[in-house]
Amino acid sequence: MGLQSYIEQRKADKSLLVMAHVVCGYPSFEANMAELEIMAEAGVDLVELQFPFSEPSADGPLFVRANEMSLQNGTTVNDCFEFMAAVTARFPFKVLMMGYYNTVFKLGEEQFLRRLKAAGGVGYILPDLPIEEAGSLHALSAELGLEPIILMTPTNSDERLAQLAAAARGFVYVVARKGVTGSKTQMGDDVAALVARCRAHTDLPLGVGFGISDRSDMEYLRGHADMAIVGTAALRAWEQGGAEQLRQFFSDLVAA
Amino acid sequence: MGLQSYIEQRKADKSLLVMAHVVCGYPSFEANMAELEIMAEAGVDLVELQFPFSEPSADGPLFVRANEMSLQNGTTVNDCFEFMAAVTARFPFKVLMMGYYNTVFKLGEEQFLRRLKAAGGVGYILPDLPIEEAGSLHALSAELGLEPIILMTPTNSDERLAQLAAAARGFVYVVARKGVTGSKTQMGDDVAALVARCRAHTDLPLGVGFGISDRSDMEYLRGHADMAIVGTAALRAWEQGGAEQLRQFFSDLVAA
Amino acid sequence: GYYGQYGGVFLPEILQATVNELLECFRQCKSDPTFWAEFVELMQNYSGRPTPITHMANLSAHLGGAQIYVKREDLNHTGSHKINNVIGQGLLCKRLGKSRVIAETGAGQHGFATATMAAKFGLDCTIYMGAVDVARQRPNVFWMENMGAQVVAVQDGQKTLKDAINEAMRDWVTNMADTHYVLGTACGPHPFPEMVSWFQSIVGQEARAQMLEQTGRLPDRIYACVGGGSNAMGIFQGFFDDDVELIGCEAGGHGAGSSLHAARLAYNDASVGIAQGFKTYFLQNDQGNMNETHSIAAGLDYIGINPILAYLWEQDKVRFLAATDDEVREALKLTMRTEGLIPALETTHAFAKAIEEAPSMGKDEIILINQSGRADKDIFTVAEALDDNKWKEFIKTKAAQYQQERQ
Amino acid sequence: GYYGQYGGVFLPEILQATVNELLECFRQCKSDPTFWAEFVELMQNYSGRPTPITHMANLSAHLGGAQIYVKREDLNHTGSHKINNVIGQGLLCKRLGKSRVIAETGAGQHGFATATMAAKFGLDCTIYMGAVDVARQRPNVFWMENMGAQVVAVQDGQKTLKDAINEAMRDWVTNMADTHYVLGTACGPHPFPEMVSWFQSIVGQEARAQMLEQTGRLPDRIYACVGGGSNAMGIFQGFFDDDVELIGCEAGGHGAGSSLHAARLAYNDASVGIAQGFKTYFLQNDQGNMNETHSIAAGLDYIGINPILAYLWEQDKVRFLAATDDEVREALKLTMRTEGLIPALETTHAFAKAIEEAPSMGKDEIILINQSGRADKDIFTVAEALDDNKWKEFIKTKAAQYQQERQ
Repeated sequence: MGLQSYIEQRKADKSLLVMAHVVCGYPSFEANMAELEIMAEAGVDLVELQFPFSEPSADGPLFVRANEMSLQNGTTVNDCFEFMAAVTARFPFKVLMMGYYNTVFKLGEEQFLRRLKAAGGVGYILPDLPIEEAGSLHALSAELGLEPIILMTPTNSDERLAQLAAAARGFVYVVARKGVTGSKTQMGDDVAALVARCRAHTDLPLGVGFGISDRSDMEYLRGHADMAIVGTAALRAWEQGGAEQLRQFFSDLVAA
Repeated sequence: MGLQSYIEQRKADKSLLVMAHVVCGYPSFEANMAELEIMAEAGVDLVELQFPFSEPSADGPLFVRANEMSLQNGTTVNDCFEFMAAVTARFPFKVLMMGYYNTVFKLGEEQFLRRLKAAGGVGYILPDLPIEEAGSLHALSAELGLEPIILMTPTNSDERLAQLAAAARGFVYVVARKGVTGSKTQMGDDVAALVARCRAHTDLPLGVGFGISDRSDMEYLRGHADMAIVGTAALRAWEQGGAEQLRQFFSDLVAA
Repeated sequence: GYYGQYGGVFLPEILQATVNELLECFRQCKSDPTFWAEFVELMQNYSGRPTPITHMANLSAHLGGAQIYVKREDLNHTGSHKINNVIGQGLLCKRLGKSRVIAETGAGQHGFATATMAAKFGLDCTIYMGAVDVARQRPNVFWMENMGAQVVAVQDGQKTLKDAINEAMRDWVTNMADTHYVLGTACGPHPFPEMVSWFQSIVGQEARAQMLEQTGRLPDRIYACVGGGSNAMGIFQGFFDDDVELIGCEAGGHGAGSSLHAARLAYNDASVGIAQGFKTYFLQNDQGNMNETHSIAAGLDYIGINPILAYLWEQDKVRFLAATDDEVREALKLTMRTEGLIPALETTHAFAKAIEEAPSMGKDEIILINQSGRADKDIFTVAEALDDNKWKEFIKTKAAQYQQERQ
Repeated sequence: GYYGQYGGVFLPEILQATVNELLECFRQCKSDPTFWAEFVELMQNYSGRPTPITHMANLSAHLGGAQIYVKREDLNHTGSHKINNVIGQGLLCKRLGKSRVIAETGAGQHGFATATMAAKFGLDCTIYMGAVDVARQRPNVFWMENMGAQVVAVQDGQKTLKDAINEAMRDWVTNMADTHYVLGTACGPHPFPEMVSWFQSIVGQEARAQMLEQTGRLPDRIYACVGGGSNAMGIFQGFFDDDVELIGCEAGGHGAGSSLHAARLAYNDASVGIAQGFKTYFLQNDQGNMNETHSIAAGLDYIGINPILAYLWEQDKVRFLAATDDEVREALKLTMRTEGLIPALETTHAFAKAIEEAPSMGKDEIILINQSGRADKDIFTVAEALDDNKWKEFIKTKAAQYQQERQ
């Protein structure tokens, strides 16, 4: 079953899905597994596993530090794939690889996709790979049944949104505002208008990310988007209060 | 009696006269007086009293420091003239003012000469006043019967020596070598040749200065020059061993 | 935006419109002769261009080989070739209608130049600089702040140049509406490598005409140091159609095999990758993560290289050498003593390789070195490189004096 | 050698032949057009002349009065106009057949320039510098030593500039046979005031032509700082026959009546005297001994003034003003922020007075300032003048680092 169908199926029971995020190897793979347990308990629908990279230029400070610490711990690409295999074997949610294109390029596109597939991943998010540069990777992905997640942003023209829509698979990652991950976004007419513009160009489910941090954000998105994408806020909860606070965070977030 | 006659008279009894040097107010006027006592005892024929100046650029390190300390002690031009009056009243040797032209200029040439004469001085040595700049001062001096002491040096051409000779009065100060006061001069053919060149241009007595420091220098000069000019070596003796060493210094120096 | 397989644009989608707008503006400027004329006039009146070419008669005689000439980018306002690019991008920023500039800086030369340009053009200015560099390059920070720039100390990663670039990118993806990113070297996403090279081409244009005028011929070899590659591209471009050997001089640090260097092409440690918005040779590990680099010259201490230079190297059109820290120290001392020039430590890499090769060349042959900058305002760097004890004593005395003032 | 009652030669007889030889050589050089041509060519190829004129559009708009232009002597090699004189005297030294040069220096700019010239001309070089200045100007000492000069710390007197001049004179009276004294400013015995002014006249020649070319007319007023007077004489000479008001800007230090200043003509504290080989206005007491002087800018902190300027002032042909230390601090900050220029503290005295007077002039009037030097290599001086705490913390950290290295 493809990602799009999976999302549509889950949407039958829930008004707003949740995609969560984990930086592989930070603070440790054991901790990652504990976090994912909590996410699974909370009914998270999709998880991005970020492969750490030395130059995470699209990330905000919390993730930058997480990437850095993970690499200092010695995390390798191989470790990340092995962890992904363990995760997909254990949990019901679907898993995406998230990271930077050099990780893919260095391994080789085909090798990367084969390993992703073997580890049970369903697709990937590469924020520094524009569609112009993604031709061969997307083609290979289609052959292997893996889905490139495309980002639509507030600065895109309609013409550009149409191009992005044509390349998008699974769902569209709607970037709620300018900037990097992790800062608070004021949910309001701007976000609604952006979602509406994206909707006009694609029938794929729309996930909204960047700055989703609490229940009120979720309530705002309900009805506008199909999925809320939660990253930094969850990591912050874990860093501040460990398993207990992360559990509380998700329980608050998904409470209907 | 003019300076030239005075020197010639003294030369009747001595093969080589001595001119000594004191920096007024260094280390104090009392000390100066004690030094002069010793010089008088030793039979010194002529004394330069240096009026301290802030920029003694023709002097070597020992005199530079002496000028500086004297000014720090608050020595004024007036103090120097008063001291000169006391000295000329007390001692048999003749006294010259030595210093830099700005002291003269600032007081006014005529005023300077009148005060010099009133203090019993017979002339002056101004090493930074070339004959080209000395016209009015020399003219006034002639009127007042004061004598400008002219320096002849190893770098002067014969033509220049002739010009210098024309301006010279009293005696000629022969600078034994290049440089500033205070370094040792190697007495030898160079000095003899220079004295001979000067002699060819003037009938005035010749005093040789710059680096005269011991009895062997005196012996060398005897027969070549009329007078030895002793400055730094005497001050060094005083600084090193006070009255006793200064007395010893002059006694060694003038021992026939 | 590709040169062979190198170059491209690898940026977050949010910047797509901004980069397109920049690209379009750059194309317009490039095809508008009044733009270049305005640029040249400003460089003349503000920065003292054309910079001269100086014959190193003493150094040449000392080495006994080729005649060495030096293109004097050190005489520019702010002390290096960086001003060429910065003034160019300032004019472009005006055309873009943006009121704020941001820039990354390593050694501080580019930040210094950008802060200067921002003051001159009346633009708001934020400079990103690794915290390690802020701590060791306080003099440049001092000047930048005094020219009204805000200097942000970046605490991520190695806390040096590449981290400053990442942080500048993060600012740009947030503030692109009113902000132009004045990238400092000929790296990063298209059109930066080409655009920075274009502004720097004024160096090569002048140099070619000056060599013909002064020596009646073209040089046999041209040496330029290569960090990102902007000064090398600047001078090389004047001679692409000529029979002139072009030599890029990288930072050899502690030497080949030491891992403490920043030589991407002269040594065998780099491989092709994608980072900081473009594809080129990077000093990276087998996981695609960037290595720590080292050079005596902060301005050469960079992981990547201009994609056009990578392509020219691949085609054997530019030869690459590396000068070690020790070779640089000796070359600097020799140049100061024989010619009264104080090349920046970056530049001195080019001097070091020219000094090495000149003796084996004929006396009728000609070498041209691009002196990309001067070191006289980087005294801490140079005094430390030369391990000058009197300098260290002076600093201790100053520190004691400042301590006492406070009490 | 007189200008009105000012000038002359007041030197020990031992130097008479040397000064005559110098005077003769200077006359020959002055009447030999190939000499000036060689000088100009060397200044072009080595030092980057002609230096440009930059319009201060922002500063002018900010002040709301006259249009301000700046002659950019700061862009010269070694960072100030000092190089003009030094290269000129280097050529003259070659003609004299001498193999060694000596010079005095206060702030270190002239010593730095002389050491540079000596390296370039292959001459032995000794620089005399007051011990106080050596201690506070270590950066310049570092560069001089690295260019092969011997720097002698003078322990006499105030241990500053005038004492360095005395000590240089003492060297000269000893070694005149093979040694030329490269006097740094347009002071001292004839022909130095005229000779230094002649070499510096290249500034005014260029500036006049450039103003006509850039603005179509001559400036209404020209401001130049005056220590000894060389940069002021340099630019003023281009405009003696024109209807242009010339303004010399002296070091006002703590202000009129404070005695902590170095204003010879703008305040009433100086009188005519003879020292350091010439007759001019000196800051001296009633005994004819020189006063201690003070300025935020070491290069203006001098007791005397160029005799030609004294004569021009007497004839009302040059107006004299003084800028206080505080005015200089504010002018420096304003200039850095509005124009991206970092004038030397000396130069900033001219900026301060131009900034003061520009608002009351018409928008169609033109001011020209001679920017005699740049401050970017004198960071200690500027950071201390601006009392920058981050700088002081940086120095303390550096000192601790150096201390640790030794252990």
